[in-house]
Amino acid sequence: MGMTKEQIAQRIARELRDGYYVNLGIGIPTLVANYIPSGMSVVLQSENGLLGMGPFPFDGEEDADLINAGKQTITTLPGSVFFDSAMSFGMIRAGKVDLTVLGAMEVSQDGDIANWKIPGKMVKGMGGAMDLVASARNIIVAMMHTNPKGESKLLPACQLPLTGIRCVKRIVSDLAVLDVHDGVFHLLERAPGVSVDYIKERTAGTLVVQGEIPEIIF
Amino acid sequence: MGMTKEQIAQRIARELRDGYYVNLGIGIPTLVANYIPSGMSVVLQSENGLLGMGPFPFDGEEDADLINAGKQTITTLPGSVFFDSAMSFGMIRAGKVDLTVLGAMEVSQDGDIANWKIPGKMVKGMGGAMDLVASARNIIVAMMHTNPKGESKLLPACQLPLTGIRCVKRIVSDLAVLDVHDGVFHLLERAPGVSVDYIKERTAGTLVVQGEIPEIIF
Amino acid sequence: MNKVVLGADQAISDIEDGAVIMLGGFGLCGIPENCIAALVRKKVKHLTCISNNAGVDDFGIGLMLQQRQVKKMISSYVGENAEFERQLLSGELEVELIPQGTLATRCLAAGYGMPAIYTPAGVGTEVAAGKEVRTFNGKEFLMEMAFNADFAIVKAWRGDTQGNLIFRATSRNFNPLMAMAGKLTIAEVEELVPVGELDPDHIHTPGIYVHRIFKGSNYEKRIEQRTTRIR
Amino acid sequence: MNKVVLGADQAISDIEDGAVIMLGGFGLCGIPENCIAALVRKKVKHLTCISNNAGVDDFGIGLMLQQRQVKKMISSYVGENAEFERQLLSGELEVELIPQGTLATRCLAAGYGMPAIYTPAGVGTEVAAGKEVRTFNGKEFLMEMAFNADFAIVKAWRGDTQGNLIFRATSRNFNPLMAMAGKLTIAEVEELVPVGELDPDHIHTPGIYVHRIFKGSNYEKRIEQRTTRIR
Repeated sequence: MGMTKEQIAQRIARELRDGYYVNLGIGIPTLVANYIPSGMSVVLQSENGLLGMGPFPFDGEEDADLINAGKQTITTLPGSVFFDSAMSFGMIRAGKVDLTVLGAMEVSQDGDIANWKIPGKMVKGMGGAMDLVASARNIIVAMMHTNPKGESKLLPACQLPLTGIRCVKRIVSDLAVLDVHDGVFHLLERAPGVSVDYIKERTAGTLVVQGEIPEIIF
Repeated sequence: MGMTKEQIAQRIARELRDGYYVNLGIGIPTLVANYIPSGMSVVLQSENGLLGMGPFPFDGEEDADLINAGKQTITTLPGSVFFDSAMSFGMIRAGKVDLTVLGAMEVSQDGDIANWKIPGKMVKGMGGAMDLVASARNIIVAMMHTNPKGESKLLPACQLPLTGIRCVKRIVSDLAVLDVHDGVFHLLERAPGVSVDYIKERTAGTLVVQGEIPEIIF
Repeated sequence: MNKVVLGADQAISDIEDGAVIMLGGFGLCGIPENCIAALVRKKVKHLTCISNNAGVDDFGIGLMLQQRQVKKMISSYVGENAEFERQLLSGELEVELIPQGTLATRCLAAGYGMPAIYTPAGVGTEVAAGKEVRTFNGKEFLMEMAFNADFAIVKAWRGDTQGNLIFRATSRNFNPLMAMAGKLTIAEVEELVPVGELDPDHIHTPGIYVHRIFKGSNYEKRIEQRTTRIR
Repeated sequence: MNKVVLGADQAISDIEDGAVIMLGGFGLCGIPENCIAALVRKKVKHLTCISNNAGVDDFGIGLMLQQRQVKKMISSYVGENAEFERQLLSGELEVELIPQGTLATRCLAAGYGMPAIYTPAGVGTEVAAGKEVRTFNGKEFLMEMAFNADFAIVKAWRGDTQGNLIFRATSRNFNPLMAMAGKLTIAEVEELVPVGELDPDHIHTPGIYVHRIFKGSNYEKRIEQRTTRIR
């Protein structure tokens, strides 16, 4: 039931527009790059200092000096630019990146996001996540609607330590596409074969359902 | 009586040390470059975005893209670097420039300096002067001791609009070398043939004279 | 996605009366000559111009001053410019003088999304009037706000069709800073190359900051102070 | 004036116990391998290390952690590092986690003589604890202070004998920022060239920021996540 990670990425890719500069987080967000419509110019920003991230290198052509923010070996594309970390977060902070896609452990109906720390577990650090969520003009969260126990991750208020407040604009989960504004979740689309009631049951925060909710078609 | 502009520059050049990065203002300060001891490595910073300013170009070799802060055509030297104006004033503000030499209309015994504006006259602007005086670790002022009317330009307090406060460390005038600290002028050296009394008479601010004051030898 | 426009007239076509525009350059070095000419042709008026200098009487921003297109200049040094002086004294022109490093850093702040910066420049002077003074480690600083300009117009040496820019020598000056600071940034370049021709390690301004680009023509590159030495 | 030193041991010879040092690099990319090895050899202790990451167990800053040389890490992400985790849990190691953009910008502030900067990163989170929150144009920002580090140790691709540096690809990352931020800056380079060989338009870090430079050797340049695609 619900969308696969690839389908979530595919659905998010429909939010891309020609000329967009996009920062894709680790995990499902990275998969979005595979679904950029051909002919559309989308430039990927990697916050360690690159605009124009290309695909992984061919085996044997890895360059230790050329990695992405996930520390993976990558390649450049024609038009790529390198810069330092201050400029990288400068362009993020100045709102020059059109879209940021990242994962989350929890999102609240106020648009708060928690994705960096679980009390009692070893903390690895926020990396660039706090900068990205606080700065981006447009944030889409790619996430599972519930945790492995079946508990909703779309909450009235986040339980985990926050990464940022009032910043998430849209969520694409395995079950639905939702907007976050005016202090509630708004259901926009259903995953194939998923009913509105099924989504309601798995959304702990206030969910507004207005009119017919279309099913996502792939 | 007193030193020529060239001699003032020559005396200031004795303050240079090997490895210094130096910003020279327009006028007498510019002449200091002619007296850098041979074999000494002194790198000139031009605040419009150059480290390693070279001499004027040969006739016919002027490059419109290569000017100094006085808008004069110049040349580079081996090791020169270009950068933008934010980095230029960044390195100035961070105290990376070892010595700043600039002119002044008035200096006070508190180390205040006025060199950008005369009330009633057309104002041209402060350019980079306010940044330089507020930021430099070490400032030497090159100036005439008196104005054309014979009035002292070393004052208890500046009369003209200020460029910066409590910043001037040393003055090399046509008559003397003086340090500025603890709210008074300290006479260090006399220009050739100039008596201590002659300097005293032409210094409106408090002048401290301790011990024998040596004459500058060229 | 096409950032390449035909020329200066198209590039500045939506700059309307009353706009706040940044113009790169230091003196006459690295100024966007083509766009200035187009602004003069467009006869757009009541402009607020943020530029380190105001050109000379018959070149650079001086050409716009002659046509009385500028309401306010925000500069660090307005130099020798008779028409400028006349308009200032007659009250036709408003001038805000700010320290050069403050000018540069307020551009950087805008380009890096920092609302304000602290600088010691101007503490204790008339520049400090009305500004917050704050002490850090025993030293006083002024709080200065990031610029907020509708348009930035810059001149680069080489650029590619994605808007990546490389500047040459001291014509770099304020250009990359203003390129980052404008809400809409226009770049004119001496050489426009296909994407991929610029070394990614050598690009000064990433194309993300540039919205329109064109190959300028007939660069005069006037020299303000021609100083030479004898062979 | 000679900035060129023989090697890493000489370059770091005056780094004493308790020093605050910045180390460039992102993950294992662009880290000063030679200087880290020399710090391990010198057995200098109680260090505060400002670096985006803490290396892996057997490489990078991880080598210094193994020798218990680090008192405190200031990083944005400390990743998978078992020894790091053990020392943290046992209380041997202190860790301050700060957002990556804040880390970068606090370096920039130090290098540009700005005592503090404002960033929205961390507003409303535990990162904001004890920090000044200030609203500009309706948005909240945290005031973050410039770093104050005794030493910065960076790795560049090419450098000249005056300390001018050029970085390569994404190994640039924090290196030019830390180079500007250190009270004393040490650069190790893959290629050390005579002055005049680097194009003045292509230099990322002007030599004014660099106090010591040497040609490093035996670069391992370990890859943390070797990801490839099939031909």
